[in-house]
Amino acid sequence: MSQQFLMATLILAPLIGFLINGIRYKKHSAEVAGAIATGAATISFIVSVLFMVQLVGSEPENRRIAVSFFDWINVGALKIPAGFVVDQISGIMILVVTGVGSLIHLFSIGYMHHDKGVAKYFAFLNLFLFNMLLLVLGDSLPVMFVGWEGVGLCSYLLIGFWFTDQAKAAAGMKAFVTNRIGDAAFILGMFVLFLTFGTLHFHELNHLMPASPALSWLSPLTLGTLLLFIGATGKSAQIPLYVWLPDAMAGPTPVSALIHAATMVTAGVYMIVRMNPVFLMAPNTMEVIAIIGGLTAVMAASIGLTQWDIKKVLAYSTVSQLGYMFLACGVGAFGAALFHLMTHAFFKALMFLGSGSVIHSMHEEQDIRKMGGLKKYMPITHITFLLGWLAIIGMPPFAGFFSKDDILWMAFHSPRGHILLWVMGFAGALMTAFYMTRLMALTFWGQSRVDKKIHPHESPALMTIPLVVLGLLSVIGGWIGIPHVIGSILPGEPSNILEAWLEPVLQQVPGLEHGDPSQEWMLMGVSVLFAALSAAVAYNFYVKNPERPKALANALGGFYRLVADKYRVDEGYFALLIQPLVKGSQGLWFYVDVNVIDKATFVVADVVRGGGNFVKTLQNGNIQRYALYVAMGIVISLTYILLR
Amino acid sequence: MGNSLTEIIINSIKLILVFLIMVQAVPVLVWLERRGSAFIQNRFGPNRIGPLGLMQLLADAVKFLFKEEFSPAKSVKFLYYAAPVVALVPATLAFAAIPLGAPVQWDQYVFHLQGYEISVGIVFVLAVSSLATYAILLAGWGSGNKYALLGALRASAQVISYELALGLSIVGVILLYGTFDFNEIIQAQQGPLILHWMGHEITFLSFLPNWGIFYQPLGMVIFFASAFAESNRLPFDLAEGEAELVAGFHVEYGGFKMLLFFIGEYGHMLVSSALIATFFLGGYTIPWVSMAELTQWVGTFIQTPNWISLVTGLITFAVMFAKIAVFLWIFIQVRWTLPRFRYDQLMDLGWKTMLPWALFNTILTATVIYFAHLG
Amino acid sequence: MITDVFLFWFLAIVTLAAGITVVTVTNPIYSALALAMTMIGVSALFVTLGAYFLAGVQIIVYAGAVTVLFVMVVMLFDLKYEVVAFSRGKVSGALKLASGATLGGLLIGSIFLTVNGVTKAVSVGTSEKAGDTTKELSRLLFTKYVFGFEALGVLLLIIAVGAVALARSKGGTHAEH
Amino acid sequence: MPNIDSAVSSAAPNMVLLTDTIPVGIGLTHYLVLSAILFVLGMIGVLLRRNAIVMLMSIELMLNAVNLSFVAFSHFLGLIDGQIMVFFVMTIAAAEAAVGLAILVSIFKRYREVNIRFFEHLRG
Repeated sequence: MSQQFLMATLILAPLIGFLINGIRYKKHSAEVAGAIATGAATISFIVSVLFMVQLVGSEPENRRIAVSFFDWINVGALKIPAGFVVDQISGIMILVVTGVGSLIHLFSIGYMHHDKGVAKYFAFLNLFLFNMLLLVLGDSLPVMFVGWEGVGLCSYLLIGFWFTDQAKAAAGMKAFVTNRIGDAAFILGMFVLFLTFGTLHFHELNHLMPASPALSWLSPLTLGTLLLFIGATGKSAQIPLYVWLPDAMAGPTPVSALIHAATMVTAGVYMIVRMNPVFLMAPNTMEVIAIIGGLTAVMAASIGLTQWDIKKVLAYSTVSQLGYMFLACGVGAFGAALFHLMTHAFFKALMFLGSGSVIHSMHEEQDIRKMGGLKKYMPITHITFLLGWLAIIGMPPFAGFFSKDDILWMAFHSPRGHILLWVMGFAGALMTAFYMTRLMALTFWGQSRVDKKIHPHESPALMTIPLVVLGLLSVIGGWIGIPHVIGSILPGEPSNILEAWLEPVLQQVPGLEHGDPSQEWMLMGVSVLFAALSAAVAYNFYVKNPERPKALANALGGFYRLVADKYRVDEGYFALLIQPLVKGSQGLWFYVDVNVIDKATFVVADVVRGGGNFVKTLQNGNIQRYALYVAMGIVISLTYILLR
Repeated sequence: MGNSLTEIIINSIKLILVFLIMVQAVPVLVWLERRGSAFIQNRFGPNRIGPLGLMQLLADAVKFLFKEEFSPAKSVKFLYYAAPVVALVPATLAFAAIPLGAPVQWDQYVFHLQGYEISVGIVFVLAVSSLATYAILLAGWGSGNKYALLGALRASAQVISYELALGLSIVGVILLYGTFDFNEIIQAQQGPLILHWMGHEITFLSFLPNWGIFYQPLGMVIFFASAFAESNRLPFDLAEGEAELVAGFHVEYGGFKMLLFFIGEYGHMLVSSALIATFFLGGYTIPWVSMAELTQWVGTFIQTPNWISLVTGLITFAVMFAKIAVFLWIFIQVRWTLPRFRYDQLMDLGWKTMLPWALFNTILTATVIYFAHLG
Repeated sequence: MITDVFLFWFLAIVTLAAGITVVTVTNPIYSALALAMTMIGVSALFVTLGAYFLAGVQIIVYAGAVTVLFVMVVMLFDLKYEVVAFSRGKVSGALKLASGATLGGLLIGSIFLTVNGVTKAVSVGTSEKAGDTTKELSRLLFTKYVFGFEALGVLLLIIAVGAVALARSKGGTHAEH
Repeated sequence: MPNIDSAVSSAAPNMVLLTDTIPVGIGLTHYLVLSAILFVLGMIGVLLRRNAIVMLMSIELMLNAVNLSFVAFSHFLGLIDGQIMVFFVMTIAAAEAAVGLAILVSIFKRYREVNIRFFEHLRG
């Protein structure tokens, strides 16, 4: 099979699924639609596995399969082929996207079983998968941007999937608009880069980089990368554009798992990793990225401490985990960022699906205060959720541990890093451990606060199978990236497979020397220890004596309420940006539009209508009159011909 | 028309003769019909006047001629009187175009035993007989009577519908013989039946005459059936459903005008039978006897070639009429054995059964001919 | 020789008379019958031009089918003599007549201006054996003009369906329930 | 176009026949003028008659005139193509009559009249 064919299958399979389901979305039942959609996703997954096998089979330096179908844009200097590339980075990404995607499709069959527009739902899911693959595989910024916009659209459609509910529709709108802001910046970034380097092709860009970093803030490189990063903040929910993600939980839970935890929101991170040489050459941008990422990690985690909606908690934890990834990118630990992206995709998808299963069994109840003691009702969900929990709070040897500690170590150790960054990450880790434990405790442990009318039950196999698979992944997923210090003492000395794998495509931060193991051991020990401690504290708080949190909240008083209100960021945005806009537009409407533009159009309309009225008299419905016109026309033309 | 005066005269005489043949056939047919129906129904029928009641026809003619001449008060006179004449025309014209015997060679002249030879005879006959509708419509409208009008509309609709099946069923024959000319068709049907397939000759059937019916059985059936409908005979005589429409379009007609309608109807029967004989039964040819043999056999009695060919022509003429008579009798027999259709049944039969089968026959014939000539 | 000249003039006069009747008679029945007469006259003219097959088809199609349809429709509608058979309006009527007359004059004038050139250019007649023209006709129809032929077939199908859909019977033996 | 050539070539020996069937007296002109007059008649009918059925008949008249001129040309130019055109025209005419009458029938069901004036109500 030719690479072209494989690539076409990989990309088009979801699109075809989308078309089939989309065209007949009124007819298909949940089973049929789900079977079609899941089949399409699975086909893509199989193909991506084939690609990975090929890559593994070939030598490290030419692990790169580039396929170009046709010239998409060809204007002057701008030549954009519709080209797609599978290399070490996008290879991992397509595995994650299609693999987790397939599992979530499978889960959705059970979850969306009773919904009216289930086929429409699956059609959107497939469309999202298609766009995501475009984004991941695109070998140039514009191609990636197509997917970038596409996933934005799908997330809008899926957040507002139950659009009859005003709030949910509004949430979708919010997500879309916020993304648009980022996208505008993204486009500008593309312009800058094109002006500077005359190409938007990743491969060429990465090789066009100057030898020495551009230190000035105004250098086109810095500007372009900054703009791209703003785009990333939009898509990946970083400060200041993170506000849409918590609301995005209005969508169906599998959607939150797929789009708003595993794949789409990581697009920004992926973009930065994919362009790591470019970003490396813009230290200022890196700095900004690192700081923003750190801040986001801390802030989101702190908000997560106070939320009562199970999905909101997960959403904020997602934001903060993304913050980790950006932090990693910022300190030049691109490998760590990608690593964490992958592991996070596993355990966060797992936890979202778990929460979905919980919500499903609780009949759409999302408030963790009304849960508790679900352990005995839904054992499988509980076990898998437990695994995810262990992974996210970074307990060895679970997946989260390796990736997170890799990030923290790099934040501390990398020349681009700083002790403060490490502190942020550390604080974030502590809070993560706390609120995750809190979530576990309130949801599964302790005595049941479940409403008497509701009888929780374990979800069907269709939903638990993905949970189990993801649980397994979030245990072993991290073992491909075991750091040397640990690997050296483990039996068989497992090396860092991921590092070796990514080595050819990732550039080292200049001046990164080998850190000494003792330091690394120490940091690792500290973070794990304190995470465990805060987890224990949380357990104590919410299981042993549940009145303490309230006491603490009262003690904190205003600060607590501030955090609980998510720092009132939305309100601030509303007051500072949206209100002035609305007012200004209203002014324009009342004074400019009504008085000037409408008048003008009315005048034009009157002129046209007058003319029409005049011409109308000719068309009076009298057929014989028409015939007369024809005859006279013939007569006249004939006379002309004869007398000419 | 002709080049020399004699020819012109002879041809004009031929025309008159053909017309007379048709007109004179009618009383015979009437008599035949009445006697035949009587025997079928186990009666005697007209047997008073003359031997076997043969003179009955004269009496009928006289009665028809001397009946009172009247026209309904509400009728449109012109149309009312025009209709019977128009009814007579198509049958006559069509009948005149059909060859009734082998051409006669008299000195340097060649006389075909038909009113006038037309190279596109089939088209001509179809065209002329399609005019028969007007007679019905004129009669129905002209007599200013709602029964008559209804009958006329039904009859004309029926005729139009069945013309399709009729024409299509002939298409097979036209494909087979590749001509519109009756004489050529008849010539092609001489000799024993030898089928051609991919260039091979299949001779095990050659004890049969080389007639069209063996090539076009389905076509013949359809043609025969729709011929009944064309000439408004039972089981297709809805136009004159006595039960619901008294007598259909000629309810207001009597006397001689009625007779003209009769002549038209029987003329149609004649034409249909002659066409069937021509298309499917080898026309005026004698089975198992070729023209050459016939002339030779005649030559054993007579010497002068003119007379030989004349006698041959007359013999073939007799043969042709024998064939026609068979079908005429079938017409009569059917009329007195089968009941009448209901109108929707009639239309369904015409459009949903006969038309598709005729189409199928056409396509089948085309393919078979294609393969037959492959070799 | 003489017979043909006579034939032409006779047919021409009959056809024209019938045509005029079609346009002028106030009773639609009569105009329909006159139309049939015109058709027959035209087909006879075809015969004088050696287009035997077309003549036959002309009668079958026009006189046998189309005009019969007209007559039947008129009878079904049972239209009596009309009060306003012609469109009123002095000016428009005059204009219409005038335009018609001028058009006729122009046509005839152009014919007289141009026809000689035509005949002088190619003055060969078709072969007179009608069978030949018929065979020739069919050959052309299925080789050079086959596309148009097929297109017409499709058109006829559409027309049939459309006509049935337009005037489908409401009630009666063939009503759809 | 082998057909045309064969037609012309086969026509050449038939000159005699041509001359004695269509004498010098009657030429193309006669037929064309006849068809022109018929055409104008039909046109006047379409323009002046109120009865839609009669208008349709007049259209048929015009078409016949055209057919006549076609056949005349094909005869005098020795080209069969004209007759093909007549074929097509006939088909179109039949179709047109069928549809026109169908429309008339539905109109008549509505207004119990076929006066062309009633078609002006069919706006929109």
